Amino acid sequence: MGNEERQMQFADVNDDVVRSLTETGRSYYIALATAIFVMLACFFFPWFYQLYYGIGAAGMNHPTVWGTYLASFVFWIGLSHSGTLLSCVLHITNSEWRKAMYRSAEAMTLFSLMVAATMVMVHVGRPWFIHWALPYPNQMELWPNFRSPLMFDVMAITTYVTGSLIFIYMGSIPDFAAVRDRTTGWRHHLYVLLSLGWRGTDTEWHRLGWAYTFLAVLIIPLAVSVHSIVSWDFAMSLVPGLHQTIFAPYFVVGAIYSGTAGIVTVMYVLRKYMNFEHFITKLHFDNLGKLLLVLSLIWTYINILELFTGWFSGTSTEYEQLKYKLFGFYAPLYWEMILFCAVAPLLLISKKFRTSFVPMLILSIAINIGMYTERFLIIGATLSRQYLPNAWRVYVPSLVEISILVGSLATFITLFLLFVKIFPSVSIYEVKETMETPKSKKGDTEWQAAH
Amino acid sequence: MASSALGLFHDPDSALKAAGDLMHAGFARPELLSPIPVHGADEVLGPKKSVIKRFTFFGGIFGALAGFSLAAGTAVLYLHPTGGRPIITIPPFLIITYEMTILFGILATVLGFLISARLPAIRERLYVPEVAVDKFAVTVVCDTQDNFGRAEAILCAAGAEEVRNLNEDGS
Amino acid sequence: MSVSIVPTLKVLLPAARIALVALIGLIGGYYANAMFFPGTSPEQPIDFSHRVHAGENEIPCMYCHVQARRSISAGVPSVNKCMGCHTEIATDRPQIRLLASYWENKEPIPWVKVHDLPDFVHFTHKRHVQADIECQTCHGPVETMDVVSREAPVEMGLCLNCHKDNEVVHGTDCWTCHK
Amino acid sequence: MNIMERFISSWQKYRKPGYYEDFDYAWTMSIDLDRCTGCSACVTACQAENNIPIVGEKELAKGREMHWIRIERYWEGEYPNAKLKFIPMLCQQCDAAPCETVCPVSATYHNQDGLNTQVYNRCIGTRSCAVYCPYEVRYFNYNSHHWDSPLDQQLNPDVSVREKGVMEKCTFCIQRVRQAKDHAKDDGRRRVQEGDIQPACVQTCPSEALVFGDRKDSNSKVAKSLADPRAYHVLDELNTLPSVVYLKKVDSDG
Amino acid sequence: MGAGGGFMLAESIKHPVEHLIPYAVPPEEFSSGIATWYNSICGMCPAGCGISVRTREGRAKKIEGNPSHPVNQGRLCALGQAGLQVLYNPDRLTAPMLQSGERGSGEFVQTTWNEGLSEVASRLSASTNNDGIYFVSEGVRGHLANLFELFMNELGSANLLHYDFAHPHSLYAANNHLFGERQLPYYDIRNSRYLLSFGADYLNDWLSPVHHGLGFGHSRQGNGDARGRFVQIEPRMSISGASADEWIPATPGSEGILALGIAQQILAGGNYQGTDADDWNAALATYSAAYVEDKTGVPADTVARIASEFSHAEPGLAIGGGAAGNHTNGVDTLVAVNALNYLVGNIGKPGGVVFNPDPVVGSSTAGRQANFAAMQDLAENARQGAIEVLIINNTNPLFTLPPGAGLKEALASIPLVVSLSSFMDETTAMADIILPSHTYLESWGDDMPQPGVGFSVGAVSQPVVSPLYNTRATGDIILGLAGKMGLGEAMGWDSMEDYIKDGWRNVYERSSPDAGGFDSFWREVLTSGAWGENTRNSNSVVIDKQVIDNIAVAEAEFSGNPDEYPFVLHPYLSTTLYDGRGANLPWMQELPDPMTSIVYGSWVELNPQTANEMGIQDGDLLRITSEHGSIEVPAVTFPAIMPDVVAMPIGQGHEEFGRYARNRGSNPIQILAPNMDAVSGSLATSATRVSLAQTGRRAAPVKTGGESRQLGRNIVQSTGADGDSAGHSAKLNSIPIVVDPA
Repeated sequence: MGNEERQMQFADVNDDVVRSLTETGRSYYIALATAIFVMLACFFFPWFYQLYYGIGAAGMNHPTVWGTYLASFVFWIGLSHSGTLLSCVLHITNSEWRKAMYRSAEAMTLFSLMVAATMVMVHVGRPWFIHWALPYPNQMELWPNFRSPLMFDVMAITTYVTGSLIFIYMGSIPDFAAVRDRTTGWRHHLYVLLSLGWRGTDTEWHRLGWAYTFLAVLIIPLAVSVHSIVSWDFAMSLVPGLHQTIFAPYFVVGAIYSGTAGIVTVMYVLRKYMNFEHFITKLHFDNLGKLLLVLSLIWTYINILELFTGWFSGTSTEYEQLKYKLFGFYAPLYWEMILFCAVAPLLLISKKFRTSFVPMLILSIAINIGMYTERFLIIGATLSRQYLPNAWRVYVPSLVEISILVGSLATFITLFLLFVKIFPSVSIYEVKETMETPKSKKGDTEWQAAH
Repeated sequence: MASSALGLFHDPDSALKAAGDLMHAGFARPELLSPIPVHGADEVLGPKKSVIKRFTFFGGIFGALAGFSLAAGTAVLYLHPTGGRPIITIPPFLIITYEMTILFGILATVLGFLISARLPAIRERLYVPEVAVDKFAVTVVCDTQDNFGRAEAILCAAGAEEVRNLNEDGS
Repeated sequence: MSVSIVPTLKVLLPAARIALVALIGLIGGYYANAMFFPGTSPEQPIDFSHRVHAGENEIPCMYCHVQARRSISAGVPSVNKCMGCHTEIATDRPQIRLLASYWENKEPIPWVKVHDLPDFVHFTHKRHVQADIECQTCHGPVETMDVVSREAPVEMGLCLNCHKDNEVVHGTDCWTCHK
Repeated sequence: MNIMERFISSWQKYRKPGYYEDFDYAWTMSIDLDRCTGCSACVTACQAENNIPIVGEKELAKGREMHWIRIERYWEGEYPNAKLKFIPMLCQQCDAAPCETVCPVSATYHNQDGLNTQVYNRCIGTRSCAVYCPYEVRYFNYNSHHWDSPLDQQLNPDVSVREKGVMEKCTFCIQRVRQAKDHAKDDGRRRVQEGDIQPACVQTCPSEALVFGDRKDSNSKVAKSLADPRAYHVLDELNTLPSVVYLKKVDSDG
Repeated sequence: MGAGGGFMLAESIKHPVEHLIPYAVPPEEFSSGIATWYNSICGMCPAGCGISVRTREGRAKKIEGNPSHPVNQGRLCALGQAGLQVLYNPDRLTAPMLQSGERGSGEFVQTTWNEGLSEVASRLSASTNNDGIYFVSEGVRGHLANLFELFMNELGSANLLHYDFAHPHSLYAANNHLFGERQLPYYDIRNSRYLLSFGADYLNDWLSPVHHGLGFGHSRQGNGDARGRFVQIEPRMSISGASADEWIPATPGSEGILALGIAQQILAGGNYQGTDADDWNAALATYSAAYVEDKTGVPADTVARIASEFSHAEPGLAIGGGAAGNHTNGVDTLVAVNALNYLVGNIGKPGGVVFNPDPVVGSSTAGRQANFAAMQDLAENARQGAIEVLIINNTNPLFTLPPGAGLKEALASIPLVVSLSSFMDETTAMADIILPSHTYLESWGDDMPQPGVGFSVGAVSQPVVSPLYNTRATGDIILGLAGKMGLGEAMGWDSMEDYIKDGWRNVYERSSPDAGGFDSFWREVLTSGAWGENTRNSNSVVIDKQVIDNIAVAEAEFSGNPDEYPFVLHPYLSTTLYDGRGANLPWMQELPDPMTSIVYGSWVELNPQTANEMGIQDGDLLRITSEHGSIEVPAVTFPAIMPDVVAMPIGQGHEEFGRYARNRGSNPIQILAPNMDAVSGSLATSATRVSLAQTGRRAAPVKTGGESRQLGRNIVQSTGADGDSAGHSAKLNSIPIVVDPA
């Protein structure tokens, strides 16, 4: 913990965090400006063009009607996992090392979910009618079709966003209170509202503890269900290569995998640019590294299973699908994915690697590139090889799609940059918990024997 | 109006001790303000029953009912036979039910938390900013001046660094 | 040191007020528009009065809208239909002169559509007339109007309710009305 | 009737799969591959009847054809024993249609004609149905198509012109079905008879390979061809229960 | 502020104002919202199918076959359906025009009909020698043909030509030669049990494809267990070849030899007991199976097998045409094919060759059909300066004639070229005066389908919509010219309608006149769209000796020596564009070619082996060179074509002809050698040798189809001839297993 140089005091934690909120360097503003600009130029501009022209602006074609938009959707949903999920698991198993990082991890969940939601808007053909997918009484007396996996998605993701938002907020209330006392002007007013008048009485702590635990318990199965449902969007179809029972676990593992990698990236950035060296330490990277290793192994295992079942089925459809994946048009992407997500993570076996920051950063980014490729392949490589050979056609993303992909990343970064200036991106009180609490000066505690 | 004594402590243990002594001295239940959850507060100040789990539970139940009736009800309101499936198709509707259960579970939990923790604070309450940093405070309501004296004595005995006499509005 | 959220709320009050006013304005304006330009009773090239024809003179609808009974569209009477009567009747009135001028140059009259359904709707007058649905059910009391205006909101809800009340066979099947 | 009654009645009526048997009609098309010459007359007939857009070379190069019925061709063997086999592929109007279940807004569902409806103005364009359809017969409007004037004067007023972002597919010429029912009503008949309805493709097929009718009517042509030993469904193993039945090509050389 | 916002929002989502515009005076039988059907005749190809057109609110919406027309019996091909896009084509000529700039510069100024007609009339009457007036029309029949005859007679010119690229001259010649028939017989595919087709793509473009399609379907599955067998003999598999039970590649130009070989086998098998058997034996002695195998590359035993199958089929029918007829020995070939019919004795029998009666109305135009020789003469005369006025009606020789004919240059020396076309095609672009004619959907006309269906058939076409533009019906233009030139007394009808009605009075006379009088008869004809009297004449023929003795098939000659030009070019009429007249119809451009699934643009087909040896991939841009020029076309490997043959569709490669056709693909006719059939003088389109060369560039044609193999997925299932195999597969739920993962 934070005992590299001199013994950290409670006050230091407040100081550091509040500083991270109030004192803003030029570099931050430059970063924010760039992010916003890229977001506008690469996300909203192409999107509006697409709204005007139609989905034809993207590269999709007749058999391959889904493309990078859906891939990005799955990717962002995936990234959202293991933010909140991890945080919950670790909270319940109350592992100390979570406490310094979970806040930003949860933020990652929240924002990647938001980006995922926008990807849906980008994906559908007539986003101006998207509200028809919500159950509300209307003069047409029509309701959404709750048999549809897409509707599962709508429900699950709404719940998930709500849940994550509430979870991260509940966890921050005491910190808001701490920040409230130190700030002035609009910030003060903001935090007064956010902290709801938190005082830190024993009752409040007690209630918060309970509520927080319940939320954690509720959110774990939710997170698992969300990505299972996302996988069903594909697995419920008849498409060879998608119609597989392994898909739900495959997606969930993949999601946690890419999410954890994402956390590593975020951790590195926070540590480097928000000066959280005291809080985010080698220990965190070590643990996350171990987690990544395990996940990568499970992921690889499922991949192999998929190939094997495909090969063993022997039906033309599965067989061609398999051949196409391994040696077809998209084969380079496939092998790139294998390299990034199955081979490279084996480096994590060495503790030295796990505890050295830059290599971890590179690996984590590589893993997420690999995982995006996986999502792209799941759509591109399967839809272009379905039942009727006469309808086979390969799909190549268009510039608009690529630009929107970049833009969505910028959107995510923008949101995150705004977040670190509003939310205490490290949990003040939980960090304090991890530090040793002050001892009584007299040191006599016989009074407890009295009771 | 009732004033309160507030003692600032350096460490949770002495704060707890003070709280315990105050209760023994027959004061009303003191409040313990701390930057971190203090373990063992229950033993000293008496156990608290949390109502939140009931909120969560009934919220979940309600969500489940709402979820299923939403799916099944709307399916019946406007008949759209799809894929040869029954109109009321149990497996997919169970998924909707599941999600709604969790959604309402969460919402109810939040509600329960706010109610049971008496948040958000509408009226002013006793508070000192130090407790958000590194001090542990024990407050106790003491209506008369000599009560305050007794409280102050107990608090100091327990090792309070500082004892203040505050009104409810924090002045 | 204050923990109550009330003061802050007080601070935010003006902002909230502005937002509220803006919102009300937005909604109000939205509906005000319909008040000023309803578009339900558009300007017609000739101010033809259904009140005079269908109301006072009690000319049956089908006399002019001949096809309502046998076609999808009720059909607007051709100019020579009008001239059928107005070669004798009220030839001196200005509007009738206007009509006559159309007739002389053999021009059609560009009537403006009042009850206009979207293109994806298949509505057939034939079936509804033959089912003895009063014209007024959808068109409102036309025989009382000098200028025809759209009374009933011709929306999906209207069709559906009527279909349900009369228990039309497959009346709620999308492909009964949508093409 | 009140909600509860409707709830119970519709639950009972649609409880078990296979309730399509109780529907009014079960429109069926039988395609005799031994007659089909691949002349593609059906394709153009469909394009003319259903306002299928002129996509243009650039879009076609991107692989965005819109023909609701297409002639698939499959080569067998090598020169000099090469054989070419044609098969017209159109929406199979499946009874257990995968595309129906996935639509989040019920824009596609199964109606009382046993048809797989596609309600264009309800579609929001998630394109999931196209993914779920194993026959690849759902076509998406990647942009709003336009007809160089005066080509637009040919558009069929009984079929709506689809805008960008909408999925479309073969409807078994629902406008003709609708009209036939209309005439039947005029003649005071309750049901449409065999031969009243011919979708554009069936109507024009020169070699009479395509036959259309109601398989509930046991002595209709399609009912007979369903009983034909040559009858089969494409991708039968997927158990989508198509309403289009193919009659096997007769390979006289084994 | 907010109010304003809301106001604008509401304003912006308003429904646009729409108008209801009634007629001033509604036409009879018009009522909005109710479809009206008009019966007429399809003008897209010479087959002359009957159509009925669906109209709503005065616009043509859909063309369907006319059920009461004996040729197509309610069915229609893709091209016929696309007739609507001829009517509503955005590139139509909308008014008479005069050349303003250089000829061929494409600069025209609009003019009035009066001016245009009087200009042409004056030039016509000013012509010094009457034979200097040439009239080249598309192949027309019925009264329009008569009107042309009449008109040219009045002008005193004999130079009336009906020019159609696809007109089967050699088939006419062959029938004339063997049977002494001046018109085509009716080939009764419907009732034949064994169809032997020598290069005739009867399901796609040969004579009357829709009628053949009907026959095909019926013969296949129509009559119980007896399933007709179809054998196709051609160097490149056509649609008919694909539908046939057996496809036999034979060396290009050797089809006739094969036919005689089969005939010889029939005789040798003693399956012919005619009195003139000996003559035949003598004539066919040389065509032994071995000889035939050597010449055609068809195994001797195959020849023998086909011979016996054919002669034992009850009845068998042999047809020939297409590529087989388009060789230098075309007529010989088709005579040989006819001989087969004679030998199996199906002449005049159902399922065989039935001779047609003379057309009911209008004389046979057989004598007027312009073959390649005639067009060459025309060009020659033009160069001589012997042509003063050239009137061209709706035909496009500049596109369908090989440059060898030299017509383009020749036009330069014709003082006045008048075009009556509805479109700015290559030929019309060279005209001085354009008098645009109605499309067939706007004009009156009638037709006697050639070939008939064995009995007298007449059909009438009527306008289904009021004319879109300031154009006139061809007949009215001619009548107008006649009027201007004061030929009134001879051609005094004031419209084509009257003229046709006049003519049909004769038909009325010969068909038992009923009480209603002519008008009711006329109304009946108009409503039914066709008229016929079912009197098949089952006449048989006797072929006199020296015809039999002279039966022989010469070796086909090709331009270009095999070493320099290793491949025989096999141009075929495109399935979608016919001879190029479909190229300006977007529907036809977008209709995937059934064999290759290619849309828009043209391609060259070659055998996969050949492609392998030459290292050619699909989509490589090839340069095809003949002695007479070269074109660049993308390559497409085609499994069913002979290794030394390359095939290419005709129809693309227009320089004019509207936005959809212009500058798209290339035209194989441009590199054809001006070879002719010795007897009939028709162009031997398949008699050109070419060489292929890689350009190193790629231009993959746009295809709608992907992988073209089934990969063992049992999508197109087939069963044995007995039909018992596999049982009711619809109940099988079988999972296809990989047979060849290749």
